[in-house]
Amino acid sequence: MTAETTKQPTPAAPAPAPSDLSTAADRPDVKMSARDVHVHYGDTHAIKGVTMNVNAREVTALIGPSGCGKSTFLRCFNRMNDTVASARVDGEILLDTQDIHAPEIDVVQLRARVGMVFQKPNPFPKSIYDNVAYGPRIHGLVRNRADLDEVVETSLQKAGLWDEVSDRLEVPGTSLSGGQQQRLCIARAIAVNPEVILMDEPCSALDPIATARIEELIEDLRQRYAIVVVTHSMQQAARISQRTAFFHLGHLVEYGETGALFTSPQQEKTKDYITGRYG
Amino acid sequence: MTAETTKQPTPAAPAPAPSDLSTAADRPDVKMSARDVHVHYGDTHAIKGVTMNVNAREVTALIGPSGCGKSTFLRCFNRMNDTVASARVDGEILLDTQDIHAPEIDVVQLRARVGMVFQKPNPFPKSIYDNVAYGPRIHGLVRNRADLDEVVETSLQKAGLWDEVSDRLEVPGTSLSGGQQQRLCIARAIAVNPEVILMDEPCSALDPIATARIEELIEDLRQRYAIVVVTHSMQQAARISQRTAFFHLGHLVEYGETGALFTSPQQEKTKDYITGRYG
Amino acid sequence: MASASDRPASRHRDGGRAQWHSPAMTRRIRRRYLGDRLFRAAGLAALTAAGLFLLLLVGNIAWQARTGFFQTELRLEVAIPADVAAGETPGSPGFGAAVDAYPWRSVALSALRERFGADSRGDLASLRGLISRGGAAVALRAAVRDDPTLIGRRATLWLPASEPADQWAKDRDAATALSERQVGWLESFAAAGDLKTHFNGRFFATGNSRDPALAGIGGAVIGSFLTLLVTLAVAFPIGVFTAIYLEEFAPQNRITDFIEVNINNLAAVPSIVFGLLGLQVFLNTFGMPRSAPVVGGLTLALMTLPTIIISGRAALKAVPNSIRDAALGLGASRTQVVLHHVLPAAMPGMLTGTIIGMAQALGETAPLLMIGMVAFIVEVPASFTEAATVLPVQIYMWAELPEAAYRAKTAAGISVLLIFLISMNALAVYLRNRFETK
Amino acid sequence: MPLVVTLATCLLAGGAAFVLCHQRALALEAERRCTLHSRPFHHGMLGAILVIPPGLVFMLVWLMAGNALVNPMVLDALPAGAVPADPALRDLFLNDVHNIAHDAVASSTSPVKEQAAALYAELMARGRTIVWLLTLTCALLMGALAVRKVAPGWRARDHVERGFRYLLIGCSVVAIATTVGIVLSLLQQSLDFFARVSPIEFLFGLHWSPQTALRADQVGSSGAFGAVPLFTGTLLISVIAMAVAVPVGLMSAIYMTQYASRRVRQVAKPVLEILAGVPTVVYGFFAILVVAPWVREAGEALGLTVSSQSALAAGAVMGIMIIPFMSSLSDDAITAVPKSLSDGSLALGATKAETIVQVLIPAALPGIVGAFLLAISRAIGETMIVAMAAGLAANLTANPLEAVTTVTVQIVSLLTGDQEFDSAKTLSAFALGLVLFTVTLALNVVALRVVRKYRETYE
Amino acid sequence: QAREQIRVVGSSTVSPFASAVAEEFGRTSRFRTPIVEQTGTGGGLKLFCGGVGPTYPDVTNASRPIKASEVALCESNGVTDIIEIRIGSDGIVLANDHRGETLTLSLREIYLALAAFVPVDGRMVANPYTRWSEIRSDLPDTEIEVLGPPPTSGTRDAFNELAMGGGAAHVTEPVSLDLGVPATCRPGNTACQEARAAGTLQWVAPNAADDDFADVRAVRFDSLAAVEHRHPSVFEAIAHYIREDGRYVEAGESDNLIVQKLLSNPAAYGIFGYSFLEQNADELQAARVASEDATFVAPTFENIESGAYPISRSLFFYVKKQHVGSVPGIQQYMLEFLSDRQMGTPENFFLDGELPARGLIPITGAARQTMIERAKNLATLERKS
Ligand SMILES: Nc1ncnc2c1ncn2[C@@H]1O[C@H](COP(=O)(O)OP(=O)(O)OP(=O)(O)O)[C@@H](O)[C@H]1O
Ligand SMILES: Nc1ncnc2c1ncn2[C@@H]1O[C@H](COP(=O)(O)OP(=O)(O)OP(=O)(O)O)[C@@H](O)[C@H]1O
Ligand SMILES: [Mg+2]
Ligand SMILES: [Mg+2]
Ligand SMILES: O=P([O-])([O-])[O-]
Repeated sequence: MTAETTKQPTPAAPAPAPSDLSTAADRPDVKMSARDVHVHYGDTHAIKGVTMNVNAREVTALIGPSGCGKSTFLRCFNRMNDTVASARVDGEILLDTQDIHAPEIDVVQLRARVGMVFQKPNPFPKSIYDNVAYGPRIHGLVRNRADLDEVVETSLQKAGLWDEVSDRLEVPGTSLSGGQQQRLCIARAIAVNPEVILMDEPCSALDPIATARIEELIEDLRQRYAIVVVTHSMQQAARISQRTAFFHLGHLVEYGETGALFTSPQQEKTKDYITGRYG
Repeated sequence: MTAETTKQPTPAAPAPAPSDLSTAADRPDVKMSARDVHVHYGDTHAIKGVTMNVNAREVTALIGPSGCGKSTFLRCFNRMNDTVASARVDGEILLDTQDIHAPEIDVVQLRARVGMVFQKPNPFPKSIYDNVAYGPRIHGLVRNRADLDEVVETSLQKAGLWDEVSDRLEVPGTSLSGGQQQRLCIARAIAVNPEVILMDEPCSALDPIATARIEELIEDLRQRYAIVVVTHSMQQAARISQRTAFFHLGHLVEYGETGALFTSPQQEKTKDYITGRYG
Repeated sequence: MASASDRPASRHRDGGRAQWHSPAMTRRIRRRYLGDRLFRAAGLAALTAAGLFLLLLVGNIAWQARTGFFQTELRLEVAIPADVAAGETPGSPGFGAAVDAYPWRSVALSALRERFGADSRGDLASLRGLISRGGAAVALRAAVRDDPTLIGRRATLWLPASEPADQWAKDRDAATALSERQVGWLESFAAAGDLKTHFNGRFFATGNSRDPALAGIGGAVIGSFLTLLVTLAVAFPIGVFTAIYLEEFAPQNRITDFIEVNINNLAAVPSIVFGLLGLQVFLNTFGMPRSAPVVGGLTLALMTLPTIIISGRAALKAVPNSIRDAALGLGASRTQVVLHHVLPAAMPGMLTGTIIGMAQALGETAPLLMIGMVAFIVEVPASFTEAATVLPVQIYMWAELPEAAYRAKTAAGISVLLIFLISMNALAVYLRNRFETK
Repeated sequence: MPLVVTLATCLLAGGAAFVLCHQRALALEAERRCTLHSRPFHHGMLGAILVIPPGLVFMLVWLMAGNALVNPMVLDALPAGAVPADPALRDLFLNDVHNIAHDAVASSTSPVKEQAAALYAELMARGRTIVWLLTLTCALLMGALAVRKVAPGWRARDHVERGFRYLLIGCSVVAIATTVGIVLSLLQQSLDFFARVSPIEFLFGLHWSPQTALRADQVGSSGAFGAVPLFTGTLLISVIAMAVAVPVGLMSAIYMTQYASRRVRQVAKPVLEILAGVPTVVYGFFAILVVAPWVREAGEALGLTVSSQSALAAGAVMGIMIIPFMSSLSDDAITAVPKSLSDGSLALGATKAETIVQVLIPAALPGIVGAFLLAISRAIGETMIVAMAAGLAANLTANPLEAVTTVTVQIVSLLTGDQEFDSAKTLSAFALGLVLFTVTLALNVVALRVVRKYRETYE
Repeated sequence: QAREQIRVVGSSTVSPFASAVAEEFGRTSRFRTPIVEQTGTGGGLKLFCGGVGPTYPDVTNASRPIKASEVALCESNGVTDIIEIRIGSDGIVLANDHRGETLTLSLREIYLALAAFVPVDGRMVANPYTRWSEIRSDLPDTEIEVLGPPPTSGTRDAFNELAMGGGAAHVTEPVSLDLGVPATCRPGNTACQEARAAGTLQWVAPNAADDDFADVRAVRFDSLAAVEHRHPSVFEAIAHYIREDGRYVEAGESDNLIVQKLLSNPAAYGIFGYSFLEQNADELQAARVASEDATFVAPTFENIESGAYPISRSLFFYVKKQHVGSVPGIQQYMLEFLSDRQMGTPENFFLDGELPARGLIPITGAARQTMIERAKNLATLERKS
């Protein structure tokens, strides 16, 4: 099945534009790249031969109707699909120039390098401080308490939360508001100093004001990290991303510059979706 | 609080256009009408003084951001809010010319006259036949098995499901696909021969193809019933409805002809929402 | 973390990446994985320990029980005296009574004495130690009742062996209670083919007895059955109805809150307290008969009720609200919604809970001790008000008897009880799996 | 007229009422071509509901009071002097009369008794006939009423549903009645007890020796009712049990939820369930036969003196009993932690063990604490294991190798055997029961609070 | 609820005999099998004397004769006609697992080992002995641990009277009774409680009525036997008061339970009836006991029958005559109990009788005839003075 799909891209998913097919090694600003990735959940073929790059210092948005495989594809980048017993991932995914499925790659380290933020804010039931310090502690990134304090402070600053919580680092992370919790989760991901940040509908559980704050934050973070965002809101994708990938039924239908994709989609499917013909 | 809101419409919810305030009794094609309806869930004020009509042989769409009260308002029309212990409904709702909260109205009979279809298809764990036959049976609408067979068949036909299931009426309703299940639920509602059909996001759990089928069906059904549809998709509202009501934070912000509302919204809020500024 | 001078935090802030492949980091990773494996091993060890406990428990009991289901018999030529039921015509009630009343034990002893020609008092005592005198009497009585022509003739009959002889036949080294002479006699029986150990069917048919050869669990099984019948008849409808009321009808207020807390607490009240309740209410206040299955059943019903209610509520909760909404939306009344849709959907779950509750009741001992179900009862009970005992109590009573034979009987009784319980639990698990997946 | 006939009559009448009302409703519907407020079925049900319960009440009353009604009539009818004057002897006389009347073995027969038995049988028969007539009359009246009531506007459904709801409420009351019964029966006897022995002495006394003299001229033991040794004994055994059950149960739960493959779970879950289903009397047998000798031998091999009924043996076996309870509750607590939390930790690069120890367990802690409390309350209330494997001597000791006794053991030993209902000795069992009930109640209330709060955080 | 079965309660010593008889009775007669519950002699008599009627037991077993106080209790509840049947005798043995050491004890030593208060240096003090060897140097050097029956038991009463009382009577050293403070007092024994509260060094038996002690305080007696002579109730309060410091363990009514517990602990000794020794002869051994003359006698069938073994007592059961003729089969049950096939033929009772095989030392000869006559004539107990 996998082989077949690789050889003959189905009509619904025409090959992406040639520029996007060039590998990560060729171009310096490519941070991660997926080549002919297939994901199966048991008998469900959730991702069907997707090939695309993620550029450094850019926000890449994944859009598409519900169940099209956005989250599944996102979770390939930090091998979170390993935690699902029934999931099987085929194809190659490169971080810089290294295949993340290579045996010498340790998944624990990979996940430290490719951070993740989830749809529902999920702070640990610990203090704000411990939430942020959790990653550096388990990875042994700091020598002493002072260093740790510093890491926690910078991470919270980068996540734009420092001013709001600096005086109550010891309260439980769960006592913050939804938007604050989500920023805490971002700070937590930043604290281990990742190279890529994956975000799966980071705003869908938040109110409009909190959403706006996170969107601003994403814009800030883009300066340092490669960011991949799944969103169900086309408006949001248009607002925050430089590149957008449109998925449909597990296929990557279209991938390109965000502006171009929304104004002049190449594919009929994309167009129908953008104009609200379905979904 | 109720009194206050009634007297002074808050700025966010300016009074709807005068034409819509005329009562059901005045105009022959008004099927149901709500007058100054407030709904409280305990301390939450979910619907704040809404007045609007539902016309016969028309599809009325309720749109608005999540949590604005669309479902709550819809459920006022068949008193489904009675089943929520904490809910309190004030104001007047007329079916034809009769207040549905009047003591002589039996809620059981009201719900037979005002049918409902839910977001998630919810067939009973019984055979397809029994699903459709349930309503006629409990209301004693048929004398004998032959009559019942007929009712089931016509209802399934009207719901556009007959051709697909006529040869397997005894299989459980839950074994159908999502779209078929939803049509089964519609058939079930039709079987008791209602005058009004309420639908709460009837397509949101369905795939695009099933959605299209249901949308067609709604267009068909409009010939006989007054239909109220809640939807989160503006595109859908535009496609299927004759009139659209836009809700925001429990207020009815704007109500009017669908075409007009989408092309030239009267309210700033409506415009922002339609253009994807929030929600 | 290559060198000490290199401050990781500053590196961190500078935007420099951690050196994931430094030796220190590699070591650290290796240590972390080791910790992971150790933790996992500890979990596996705990689970294995639990499994081993079960194996040990069941294995040990099965081992103990292996002899409990068997009984040794000796073949003897018995001279049936002519004066049995003199003057009665066979088949008349008088004949039966006379046969019943005849001192068969001495007849059996005479037969032994004849075979080995022992005469001294000590010898006779030793001889008598070979057969179960009560068992022999029962066997002789039955033989003569079946075939009255035996009277006055000699008959060759299999008679149950005594408890030490039985032990000897089952395990020749373990039996220490026999004298050398007795062992010699037994060996001669065995050599002559007059000794056999066979499956003891009686064990499942009779009640308690002072004679291990006659003691059975039949009475206790029937007692348990009668008791559980009462429990089921009371607890199931009340439990189901209560669950329905609380889950589907009760308004959310103080009173229902109180009932709910109450039921949760009742589920954790020690069973012996229910025994105290039964003693005080059913026996002392209502004056119901002591040791009766009806009292035991009622007491256990009160104890099982919370289990059924709680599982019933869980089953009702598991019925999706969308079904209720659908029915309500069609104009069904609340009662109709519950009876037509919710209850049928919840029934498997409720049955599961009920079976588990019944299994609990079947294994319960302590409350029944309080209401006098620990008496020496020979007859198999025939009604709900007759004195009876139940399986676990019978096991408890046997467990405290000193004779070795009763130890095997205890284990055999436990095996029977466990088979009942495991099948009940298996049924519950099956029901749950069957309907949970839907 | 046997009661069975009356019952059948009653049920038949109910059925008939159902059919009649049902038919009438159908006819009405057909004739007026209108829909009734209620379905014919409801009209029928209402008929049945009106007819059947009164008959059942008559029969119940007869069952409970019939004998009491007939016996005096029998006695009055007999010639003066034939019946013993003493009420107790009269009971015995009646016992025989009943035996004769029921054709059971009677100890002795006499003409008077025969006569009384005949009279008794006749009166009982007459009484049953009267009950039958009453049931029938009532059924006819109510049935007629029900049929007459059938009309388009008659809200039969409302009435039927109200009846159903009363039935449900009645059933719920049983649960409360049980608690009230427990509290009242324990309280009444305990107050009696505390009138003889001061609660202070009972709760704080260090000496337990309840076997008092039965007669004035007997020398029993001193009758000391200081229950502290029982409390400490109970506590000691419970602590040992928890020391076995908590680590094994918790780690099993963690392994099953986090590491085990589906297949392992499929085997392990039923195994634990079987362990949970083994009756405690079996554990008791296991304890006295296997574990206690082991503990003793092991201790002696180490040069320790170990009592044959050591707290260690009883506690360890009780611990085994509690393992499945602990593990299934911990399992619930752990699975209630949303997957997003462990995902969050794993996504940061934590290993599984780190995630479990640092995120999962802290998050599930309230649930685990609740499980712990419930398990302790179970250990405290457990009876059979300790009744068989623990001692009877009330030693005040913390040494697990010595024999201690527990509250439940004492209740059993005080209430089996001698049954006199007015001595402090017997009453003390109820006082102990009250303590047991109170303590487990408190533990449960706290545990359920904790667990519920915990569930709310993740719902 | 009509009762068709005989209900038997009472002594655990007699219970095995009674249940064996009941079983055989049910099997061979047209009557239903009686139900036998063990409640101890005292407990049984208490239930038995509760009243007349179907709710009260018909028969109670006893391992000692009924006491005057119990007769009075019965009478006050309307149980006026009681038939006493003596069925034989039984020795009370002090036994342990055969892996442990055998004891040879005099009654005096039994008293010293088990009493709550013993005379030491002329004063009554709380029992100081913790090891057998402290009582007599050639006794085993193990802790005293004795499992015995509670006061509801007839075995306990008989043991108190024969062994404890008999032993105390042989204590020859002079003692005065005014020393010692009891640890606890029976509820209601005010003198005891006051003395304890005041901390005064008085000897107040926790179980005795106050008046008994009014004239013995501060008096010096030559021996405990002298106390017995002059103040029998005071003597009983001293001699029958068994220690409560944990060395004597009240192990419940079930003698089988005691046997079980002995088997798992060779250092412990148990007190129970001879039949239990007989039934477990392969695993238990009994202490040899001397009354006073230092000839230690083993509890064997012959020694108990002949009375050579000092701690033997008679076994009885009591029948409520008022129930005879109302509850079916009582008289037949009595006769079955005394029949040849249960008790054995007079020539060779041991061989033919079922009960002797179970360890009963049966009543024989004329005495048995008397009992059978009693059962036939339903002759009731003469009022004891
Ligand atoms: N753990 C799983 N096991 C089996 N199938 C899964 C699993 N997770 C996802 N799927 C299936 O894989 C497909 C893609 O799911 P995915 O969650 O990636 O979609 P999505 O685009 O993120 O949708 P959404 O917008 O709803 O989050 C779906 O058909 C889904 O049912
Ligand atoms: N049963 C209830 N109890 C308490 N509050 C409720 C309940 N149902 C709804 N609400 C509240 O009432 C408000 C309106 O809810 P409603 O479900 O009507 O919104 P909606 O517009 O249908 O949203 P959505 O698009 O998410 O379905 C919300 O604030 C919601 O939290
Ligand atoms: Mg997703
Ligand atoms: Mg909604
Ligand atoms: O009174 P007992 O015979 O049981 O000691």
